[in-house]
Amino acid sequence: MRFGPLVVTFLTGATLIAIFFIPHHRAQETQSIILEWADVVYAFALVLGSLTLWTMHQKKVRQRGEGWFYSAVTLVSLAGMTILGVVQGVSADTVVGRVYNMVNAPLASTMFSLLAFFIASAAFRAFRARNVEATLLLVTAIVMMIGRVSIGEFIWKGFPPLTEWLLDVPNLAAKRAVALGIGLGAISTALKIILGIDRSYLGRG
Amino acid sequence: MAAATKSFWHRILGVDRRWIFLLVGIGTTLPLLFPVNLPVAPSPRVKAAYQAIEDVPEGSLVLVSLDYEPDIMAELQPMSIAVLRHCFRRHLKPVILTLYPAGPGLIESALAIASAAEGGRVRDEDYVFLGYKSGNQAVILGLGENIRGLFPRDFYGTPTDSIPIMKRVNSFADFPLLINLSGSAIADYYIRIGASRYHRPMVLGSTAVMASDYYPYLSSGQIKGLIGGMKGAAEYERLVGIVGDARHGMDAQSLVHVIVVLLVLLGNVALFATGGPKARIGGGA
Amino acid sequence: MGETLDTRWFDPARLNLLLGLLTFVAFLAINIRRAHSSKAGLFIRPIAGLKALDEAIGRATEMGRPVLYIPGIGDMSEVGTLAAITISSRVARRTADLGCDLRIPCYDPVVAALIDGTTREAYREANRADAYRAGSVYYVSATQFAYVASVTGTMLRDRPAANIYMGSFYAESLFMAETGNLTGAIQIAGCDQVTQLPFFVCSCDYTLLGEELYAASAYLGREPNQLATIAAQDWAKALAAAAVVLALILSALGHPEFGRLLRTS
Amino acid sequence: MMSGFDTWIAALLTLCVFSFLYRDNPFYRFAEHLFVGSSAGYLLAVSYQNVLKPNVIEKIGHGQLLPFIPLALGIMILGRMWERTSGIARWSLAFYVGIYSGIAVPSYLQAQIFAQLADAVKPFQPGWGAINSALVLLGFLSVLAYFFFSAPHTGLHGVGGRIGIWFLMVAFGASFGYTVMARVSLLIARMQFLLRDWLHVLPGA
Repeated sequence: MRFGPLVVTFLTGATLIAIFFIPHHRAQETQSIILEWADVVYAFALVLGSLTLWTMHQKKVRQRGEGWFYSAVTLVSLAGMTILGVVQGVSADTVVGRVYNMVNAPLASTMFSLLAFFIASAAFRAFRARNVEATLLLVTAIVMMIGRVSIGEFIWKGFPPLTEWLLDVPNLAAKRAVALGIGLGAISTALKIILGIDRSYLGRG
Repeated sequence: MAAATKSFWHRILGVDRRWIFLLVGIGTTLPLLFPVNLPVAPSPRVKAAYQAIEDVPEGSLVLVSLDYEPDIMAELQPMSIAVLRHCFRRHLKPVILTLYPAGPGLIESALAIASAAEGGRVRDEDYVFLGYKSGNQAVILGLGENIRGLFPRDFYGTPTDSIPIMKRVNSFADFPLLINLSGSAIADYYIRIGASRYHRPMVLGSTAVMASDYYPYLSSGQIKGLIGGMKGAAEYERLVGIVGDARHGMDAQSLVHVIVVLLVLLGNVALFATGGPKARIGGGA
Repeated sequence: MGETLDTRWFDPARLNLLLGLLTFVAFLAINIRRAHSSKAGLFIRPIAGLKALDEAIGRATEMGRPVLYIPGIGDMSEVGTLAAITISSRVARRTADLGCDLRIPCYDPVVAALIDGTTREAYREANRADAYRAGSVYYVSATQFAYVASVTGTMLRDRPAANIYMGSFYAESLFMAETGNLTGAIQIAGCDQVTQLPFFVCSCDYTLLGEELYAASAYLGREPNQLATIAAQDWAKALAAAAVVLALILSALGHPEFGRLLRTS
Repeated sequence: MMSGFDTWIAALLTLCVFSFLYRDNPFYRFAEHLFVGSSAGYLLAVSYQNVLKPNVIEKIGHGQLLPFIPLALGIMILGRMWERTSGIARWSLAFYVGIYSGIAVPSYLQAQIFAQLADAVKPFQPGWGAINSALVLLGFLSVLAYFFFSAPHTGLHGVGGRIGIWFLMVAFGASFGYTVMARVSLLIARMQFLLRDWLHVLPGA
């Protein structure tokens, strides 16, 4: 039953690898078309996902379960944004564009800015010189924090070059090795899927 | 040691994180209300980015992809304004696009500020704004093939074939410089495709966090210069000779860093005062 | 480029990449044979975080609280996401066996559809199809911080006993991991974004570093073919290290040509 | 720029999110549910306007037949809505997974592996630079050793792995310290918004 989809994965995967090595314009055009199709599949997946989101919250509202009011907020905003966006468009001068700038944008940037608080509490809790590794981590982080801001230069002229050195030498070395390993891991993971060695994504544990 | 002092250090170790939050909040707000304007020194990477734009012959078209949304505009918007002002000042003609649906609003506002600050620039003559296109990697692949096919019309609906300066460009290969300011994997795609596959000189602006990820590409020459975060933007503002939002925020930046460092030191003093280092790394309280 | 259409069927500048790919495929084939021919199987050193995965699910079962599995905010173009999907099916199999509640909020709708399938299948294989609750795997929103808001809300209100983060994570990593730390859950992370690893290391009990995420997806299956891919990666790493050292020696002796073979277009 | 009303909404939502720092509360929960619905709806509308409309609806309207293929694949994915039809979605998912696995193989090979190696084999710099180059090489090899799974961490390999961990810790510390700056920047921008755009206690735009 799963043989068919496995063949599909193999064929599309192998085709896209082959296209990488074929500069012929036909090959490149084929790639553009396939990628456009992928976009369409993604759009439908969004529809599917939003429908499940809808059903989940609708159930809560209907059963008047704990926090049903909040689910109603999700339902109204989901339906409102979708319908207005499909009918009127989404550019900045539409209702959807305005709501985006008034609601989504500030919510996103405020959520993001909370990280400034979390990073301070995480540093306080985790940066304790318990062993060699933890000490290396904490000392580098402190040098980096001080050396990267204007006040670091006031304290010691050597701070900015030291942070550059940390980034250019030990950091570069570690990241290069990690990047190489990740590259190999990624290639083998992708090949496992294309070659059908790993089929768990199709539902086989 | 007296029992009272010991319990003090224990209390420090187990302090409610909300006290830390409060300190950070105060450390950010006070310097904004009472600025002291600490100076900013440009780093070599930002200087390299500046130089890469300086090296482009006057009148050239440069491809500028501004790929971010409001959530990280704090870091990238001041950078976009500074880079656009620099381009305008050097009479380069940016061809601008974005791969994020919420990007165009930010870009229009950056363009308006940059153009006004540099004495006014004319759309379709001094710059082109192609707008947003979905598809991330697919779009970047398309930029190597046929730009006017990919963007039949610009953001304002003008057919790109009818814009005179667009006749000079249709692929990565036609641009002497590629500028990408982004806070996501988009930068990797541009490096993999624009810089590596099409061998275009590229300047990258990224969030401060992502910046150190791109150091290897800098030393391998795949990118020419790198502007990282609000600090990078402040340094760039300094090179171009302007004072924008980035330079305004630098005092608060310094103070919060000092607070975090003092907290870490305090935590370690408390650790030693209460019985010294043991247990494992990570995990935690 | 530009106006002239390319009509070549092979790009000679990419010959080195093709050879590299073929070498890797050869390593894979050899190791698959090795894995099947040797009785003891291939040696792969244990990865600390993976043992902890079982323990965490066990503890959640004892406490009668759910396990929260977070497959990252990468889309399918990031291979870390593929690893996250594979690992999710192992985790689901384990929770199905133990009868523990599992929740998987997803950022990407395609990933949600895939994980929904793998999870159902895992429960079916464990003969616990009835225990699978529709809605255990759900799409939230492909917007970074809307997803985070929802996940952290779940952490604070449903109090999962174990939070498992696997996949590609960006800035949200610390937000979620710190909130999870606050609720006192056991936290295990695996991430292929180097910049986010320090935050997981600071806030989680165990962290799979970089490629350990990929190794985990192969390791958990314990199938010879999967383990062979880890061995093939190790061979490639050894070859890469040897090539770098050799090239540096040759260039010190005045022959930089070897290193140039690695340049690509 | 935002109008007075929009600024007020944005500011109130900003405060809702900040309230999370104290503890979970109805205001945060409201913002969270609003954000989920509004962003999911926005994405749906955007993908309709930018993908489905131009790539499927308009093309089919012009009499093209090719877009029926992605349309079919997309509709098949909706099969996941019901248990009985869920198997049919496998075909579209297999296609989608195949595409991105296929793209991943050559791209990771090129940018993560070959580019990193090409850089790693650059000749040592003269003078003091040589020490840095040697350190980068040492770090690179030792971190690779740490990630070598086919042998236990004993003997020379064990020593290499241990040095590798030290390099990793320094790199992590550098990343952490470097990140503090970014997070604080975002918080500064949020505060600039509240103090300047909303409360007008800061000078400027």
